[in-house]
Amino acid sequence: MTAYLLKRLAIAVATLVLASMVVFAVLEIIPGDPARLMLGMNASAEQVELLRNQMGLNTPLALRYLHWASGLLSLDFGRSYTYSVPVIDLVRERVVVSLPLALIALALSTLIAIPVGLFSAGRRGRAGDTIAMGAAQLGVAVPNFWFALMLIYLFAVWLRLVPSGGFPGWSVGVWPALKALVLPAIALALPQAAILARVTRSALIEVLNEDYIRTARAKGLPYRAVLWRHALRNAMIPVLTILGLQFAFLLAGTIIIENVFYLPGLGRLVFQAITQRDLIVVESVVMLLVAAVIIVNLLVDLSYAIVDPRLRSRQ
Amino acid sequence: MKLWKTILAAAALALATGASAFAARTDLVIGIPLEPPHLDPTAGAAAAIDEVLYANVFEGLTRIGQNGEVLPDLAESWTISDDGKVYVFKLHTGVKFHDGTDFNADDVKFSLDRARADNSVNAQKGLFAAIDKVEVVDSATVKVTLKNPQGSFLYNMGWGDAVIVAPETAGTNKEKPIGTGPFKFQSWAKGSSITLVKSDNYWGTPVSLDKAEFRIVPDAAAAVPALLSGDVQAFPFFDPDSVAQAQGDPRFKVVIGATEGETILAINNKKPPFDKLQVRQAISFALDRKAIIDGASAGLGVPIGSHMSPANKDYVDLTGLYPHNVDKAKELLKEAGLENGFKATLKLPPPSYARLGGEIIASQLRDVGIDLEIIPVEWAQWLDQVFTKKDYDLTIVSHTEPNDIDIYSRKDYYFNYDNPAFDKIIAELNLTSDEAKRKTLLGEAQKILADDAVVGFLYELPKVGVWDAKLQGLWENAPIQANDLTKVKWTD
Amino acid sequence: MTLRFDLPEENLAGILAKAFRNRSFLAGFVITALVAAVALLSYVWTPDDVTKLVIADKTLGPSPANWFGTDHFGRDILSMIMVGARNSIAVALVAVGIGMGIGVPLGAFAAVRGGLIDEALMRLNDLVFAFPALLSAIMITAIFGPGAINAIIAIGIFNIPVFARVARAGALAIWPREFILAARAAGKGKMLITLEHVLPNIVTLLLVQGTIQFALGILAEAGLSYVGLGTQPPMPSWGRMLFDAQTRMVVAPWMAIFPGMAIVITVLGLNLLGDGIADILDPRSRRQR
Amino acid sequence: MSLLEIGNLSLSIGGTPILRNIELSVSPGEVMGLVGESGSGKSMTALTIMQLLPWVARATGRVTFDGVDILAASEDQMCALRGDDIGMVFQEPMTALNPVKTIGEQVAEGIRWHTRASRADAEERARKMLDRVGLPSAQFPLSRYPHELSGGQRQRVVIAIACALKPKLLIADEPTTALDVVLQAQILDLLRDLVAENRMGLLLISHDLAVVTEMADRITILRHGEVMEAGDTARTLSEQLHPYTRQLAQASMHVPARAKTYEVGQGKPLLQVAKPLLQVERVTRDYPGRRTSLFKRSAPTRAVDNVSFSMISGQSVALVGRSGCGKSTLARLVLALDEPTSGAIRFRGQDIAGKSEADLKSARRDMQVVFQDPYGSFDPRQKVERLVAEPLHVLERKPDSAERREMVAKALHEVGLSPRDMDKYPHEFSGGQRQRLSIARAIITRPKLVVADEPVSALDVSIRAQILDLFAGLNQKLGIAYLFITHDLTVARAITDEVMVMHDGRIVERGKTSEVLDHPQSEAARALVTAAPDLHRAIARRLREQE
Repeated sequence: MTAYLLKRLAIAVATLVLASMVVFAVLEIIPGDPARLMLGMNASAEQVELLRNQMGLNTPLALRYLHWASGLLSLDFGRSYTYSVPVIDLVRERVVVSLPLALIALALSTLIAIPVGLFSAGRRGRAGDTIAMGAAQLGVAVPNFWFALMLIYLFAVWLRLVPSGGFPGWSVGVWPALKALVLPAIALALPQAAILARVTRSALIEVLNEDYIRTARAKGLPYRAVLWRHALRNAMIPVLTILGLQFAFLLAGTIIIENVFYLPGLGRLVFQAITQRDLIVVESVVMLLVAAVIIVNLLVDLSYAIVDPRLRSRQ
Repeated sequence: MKLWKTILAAAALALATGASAFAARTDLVIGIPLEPPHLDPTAGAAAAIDEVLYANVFEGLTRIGQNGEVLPDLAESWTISDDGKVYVFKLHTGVKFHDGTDFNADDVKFSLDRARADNSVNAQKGLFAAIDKVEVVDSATVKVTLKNPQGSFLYNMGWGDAVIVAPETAGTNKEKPIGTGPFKFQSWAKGSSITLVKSDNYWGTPVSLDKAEFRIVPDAAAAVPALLSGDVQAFPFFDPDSVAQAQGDPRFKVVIGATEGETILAINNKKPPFDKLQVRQAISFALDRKAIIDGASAGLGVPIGSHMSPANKDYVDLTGLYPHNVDKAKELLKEAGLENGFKATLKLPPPSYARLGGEIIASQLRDVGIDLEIIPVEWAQWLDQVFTKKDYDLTIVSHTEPNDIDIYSRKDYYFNYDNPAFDKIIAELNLTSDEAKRKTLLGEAQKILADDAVVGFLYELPKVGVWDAKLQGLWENAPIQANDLTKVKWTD
Repeated sequence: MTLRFDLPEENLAGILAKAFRNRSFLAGFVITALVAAVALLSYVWTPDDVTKLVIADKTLGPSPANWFGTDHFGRDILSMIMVGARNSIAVALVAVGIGMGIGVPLGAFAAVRGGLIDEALMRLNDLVFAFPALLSAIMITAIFGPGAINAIIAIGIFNIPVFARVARAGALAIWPREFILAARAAGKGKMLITLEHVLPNIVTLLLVQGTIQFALGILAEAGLSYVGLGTQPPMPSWGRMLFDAQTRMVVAPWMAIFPGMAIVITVLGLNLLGDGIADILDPRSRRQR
Repeated sequence: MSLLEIGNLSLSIGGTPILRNIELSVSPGEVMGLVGESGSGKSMTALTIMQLLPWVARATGRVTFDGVDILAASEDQMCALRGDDIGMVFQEPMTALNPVKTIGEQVAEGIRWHTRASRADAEERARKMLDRVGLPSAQFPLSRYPHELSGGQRQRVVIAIACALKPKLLIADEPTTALDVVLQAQILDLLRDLVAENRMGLLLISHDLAVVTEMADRITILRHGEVMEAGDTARTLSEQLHPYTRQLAQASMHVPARAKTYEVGQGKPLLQVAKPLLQVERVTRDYPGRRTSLFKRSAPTRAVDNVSFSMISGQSVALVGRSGCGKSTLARLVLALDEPTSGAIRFRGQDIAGKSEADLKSARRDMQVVFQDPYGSFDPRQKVERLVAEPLHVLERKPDSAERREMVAKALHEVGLSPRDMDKYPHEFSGGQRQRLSIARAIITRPKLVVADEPVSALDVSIRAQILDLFAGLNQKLGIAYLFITHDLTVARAITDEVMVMHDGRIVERGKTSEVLDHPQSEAARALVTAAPDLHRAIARRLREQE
């Protein structure tokens, strides 16, 4: 168990280090000079050069990487070129939108998907299954931004139940803030729920064909009890894998969804920072998202070990 | 059980807030496209700062009205010495900053001295360049001595960069602005909105609104549903392309005003084949301005024939010089030896006038045999590639600075245009103060640019405001980038 | 997610006969073929010229002349969708090609070599997987400039580890089989065995993954074009059409509805096709019949 | 009064008839053997009794258990019966247990479900039951997970689950097929004891006539979903009235005729034979241990330990041993599919250990292989012609396509298949035919040695007899030497000249087949011989008991 976890941890750390190098390297070759951008159309070459020096853009690449990477470790991400505030402050402001959004979406998709998957697996090949899986097929096929657009016009413009976009901040109260996240969370969650429901169903069907399910049935357990006590836990591994992948997908999905709903989240921050060539912000946020993905995958690996004793006892 | 109670209570609250909309409203949500980097108008050039704070939170000695006129503000009145060098401002008394401290002549001296100091971070230090010294006569009187007379001094003092701040709070205005205006700053949800509330101790006419929220709505795609759903009640700067969504809807008022934005198809004059006059003229003939305005600006916007706003008193109508004429354009290309057409690139910055206009122009130029590859660029790349490195063939951009015809005489400007005759006129213009003479010179300058077809002159960018039909008092024109809410109220 | 599969015990004719009894496959095949046919048709005929802008005809509703209405430049939306289909298909197809072309040899190689090389390749895979694909695609296209080519590369890069994983898992399932031992006993080298026995046996598996990635590619291209980083005008693209539509939902909802439906139907068709293939190959579903 | 009465039972699944007019009964304390070859419907009969058939199955007729009409019983009634009054043991112990639950939970679960006992009480009973099936608490606490147990131990857990509530009827569906003979004997003993202790009825399902004969009081022989013959075990098998019964019994005891045998003189050590075909000298194969931390590995596992032997041309040698004794590893080493950690392997005097494929070409030409699984040993994507021709790859001169077809046709003919089969795919053949294909592939290069790894253990008895005849015939005709790897002593007896007994990686005994099997010297060999079911012996014993 410890060996397994240590190995996963080592891999995670190595991936993180490699990822930071890739991010840094890719972003340093971006065309477009951040100093020129900050100073605007009328600045002279000398002024630009001066700012480049101030921003440390003229020091060697390797040094800058080391400086940046060591900063990351102490949560010092540097200062944003465009906002001229510490990046960590920006991140702190934005993460309170993105993280709840991703979590709500994840919870929503899980809450929809698992029961649907259970329902369908139990009625394999019958009408209920066909309808549920048909709906799931449709859900997988719908682009989330288009779906978001439809949601906005239906629920915000026409029915006026929820705001069409924007985020009032948690300070105005939990309810208005949640209200602002309802549509984005649905737009993010439904396509994911469709995928998850399909995976849950096929994982369950696979497990239900296993010999030990027959053993459990031969014990006299009714079908329901077998499903809940024996099948579900064994089916968790593929489901957990997909959940882990979906977290990455949700984080990325928020980029477009946050733009559609103009939510001030990390996705929007990074999108704007890319267009404004605010390298420090892009590097930091991308690293943060990558780190989140890696950590979630580590957690998934860990949960495998919790679900599956075979991994636990592996020496 | 408890949970249900909470949910019910929350739902009831939501209904209550919804219901209150039927009473006379005193709150307003205004959409602005960009978030200000900070909230100190004396320390940044970003228009978004003034859009939120000017006249609402901060006030200057003078202010600029919605038609561009200079009005008294914190200065109740003023006298100007005969030589035009000494201005004595009589200040309002009983004025308090939002933090409760009194406003007096010392604050004026502090603000002006701070703005013109060597280490000043003021984005428009030029406004204060003429000031020689600022003296406090008494607590309600300030004397400003200029180095030399300056006709625009009172106008300059009306800029957002010249607002009066208190010495105690000047350092923290970026995060928590403290001014003398009718609204005081309440909160800033970063990336989302800035909220102002009515200031109780305002010295002047009290405003009708209790609360004003400036919500950052970054693009038209978000602005349209925000407007239609009633989330945001006013967009003083609405994307013209989307205006059809609100036009004809009785709930909304659409106000078309003028800007100083000449929208042009900029041409790299040194890059072959654009160095040939015939080619540039052919492009001008190929352009169908009406289609461009209809397609990219919802039919709003006045065609132009040179680099001057039709609203300008010195404007000369040259739009007849290059009517839409495909045959003529083809003929000119043939003359230039390009009867088989050629390929070029068209770099487009993000605004919809450029992106939509670019598609239309590409289609129109294709009709005369010029095959354009459209390359969308972000502003950063545009500044880098087009503006700085002049690595482009064609681009579309709106030059929004007023009276900026002189850019064509700048050496090394991105048009790569070099005409000594034109430079001479501009040089002469700079030395001329006689109105009539200036008008003649400006007319000549416009004529030369049109004749040379330096760029493809398209149209004057409209200022489109859309707001709730029950809302009154918002500015219809935009002499400066500001959202003056002092006269805004809801009617029923 | 690795697909569980078994080797089909039939030849091609048997598989085909089975395929056309499978509802998923049949529906998917018909839809996909239809989309492909429409895309091909657009090369020789469209109801209207999509390169010609007639501003005067802008945002006309659906009518006998323009079945799906016109867009903000007066172009026929049906024609735009037809031409857009070939763009979507081309982008997704090439991106899948990149993913397969690089990923499958890598995965097969990792399975053959095992040990450190396998470990290194799989860790490299992990690295790519750690980057949210869409975010990275946005970064790549934003850095190197928007456009179909960069979109293809950005989508393609993230297909590589997917195919590498599937190919490796498939190959690892094939290698312990006795017929591989038999081939080795017959003196065949690992390269030859990979080519003769391993790849032909995971082809169907790759095909299933291919349809999935194809569908995802179409969605990704639409997403990138929607944020303005994918296919550039004047080439029509479904995502781009949705981008143009979103500010005109009130006056021209058809601009959003029809391209959106086109995406949904195409992706649905591909997914059904993939499901159908997987069904046919799944020994359990066969046992049921 | 019978415990279980099946009358006129017919079953169809999705319209395909599976069972026809089955008649069967089991009385308390009685062992009923249900015998048949694959596809005869044995397992379906068991699942019908348990009502665990897929929902598309339709059963008609009469199944009465302890007065309950099973076919008409509701799912709730069945749940009450299953695990409480009827227990069931399955064939595959490796997959029959839920991998994520402890053995304690899995045994106690049924107890708690049926008796509503408290967790502690149920665990107490589970503990006792596990003790009873031979898993004492010291070594096998309730908190063990299935993957921590061996196959035999897991089968004991499955039996504990099935017998935890002392059911009236136990159904055991091929309970020992996946185990080696020694474990098989232990599990059969356990079942026999449990039946006797609790006066349970046992329905024992098996393809192995010898196993059933040793265990069952009465026997029912099934073929293609129909009962061929039923009756007292000893009488049925000794009289062999029904032709199918006779066929089965004879196939089970079949010994192919072999005129020539290749024996080394009595007492002459095998190693010292002149001009041996194959020489294995002091060969050891270690597998690296599992990594325990980043830097440490556990001690390596020694699969083959200092093994030496040799074979001469035309000789047929059996390598027997329990599962996991290292015999398959040794086979792979001989085939140069794996490299020894130390030691030397010489084939026709040429060293083949650790050589490159190119250097091995000539050796490969003379050395071929036949695998156990007739289904897994062919690439389903290729036609017979290519598959059978695959070893031609190592020929010095590659035959052209006409020559190739000629050679394949000849090989097919030699194994009793038609040259027309060349253009078929492997799935178009039955299991026995595929094993013929396998042999055709092995002999196409006219090898001197064929290594056969359990070549008949996946086949039904009648097919097995035919394949053994084929092997024997080819040995006589072509003079091919065989290294037969098997756990089945009847196979060894039937076809080999000499036997090597392998245990824990070592060869512990070798000698003439009949001598080793009749008078085993080593403990390992003795265990194998005593545990191996033998139809002759079993019938004899039954008859004795009845007298």
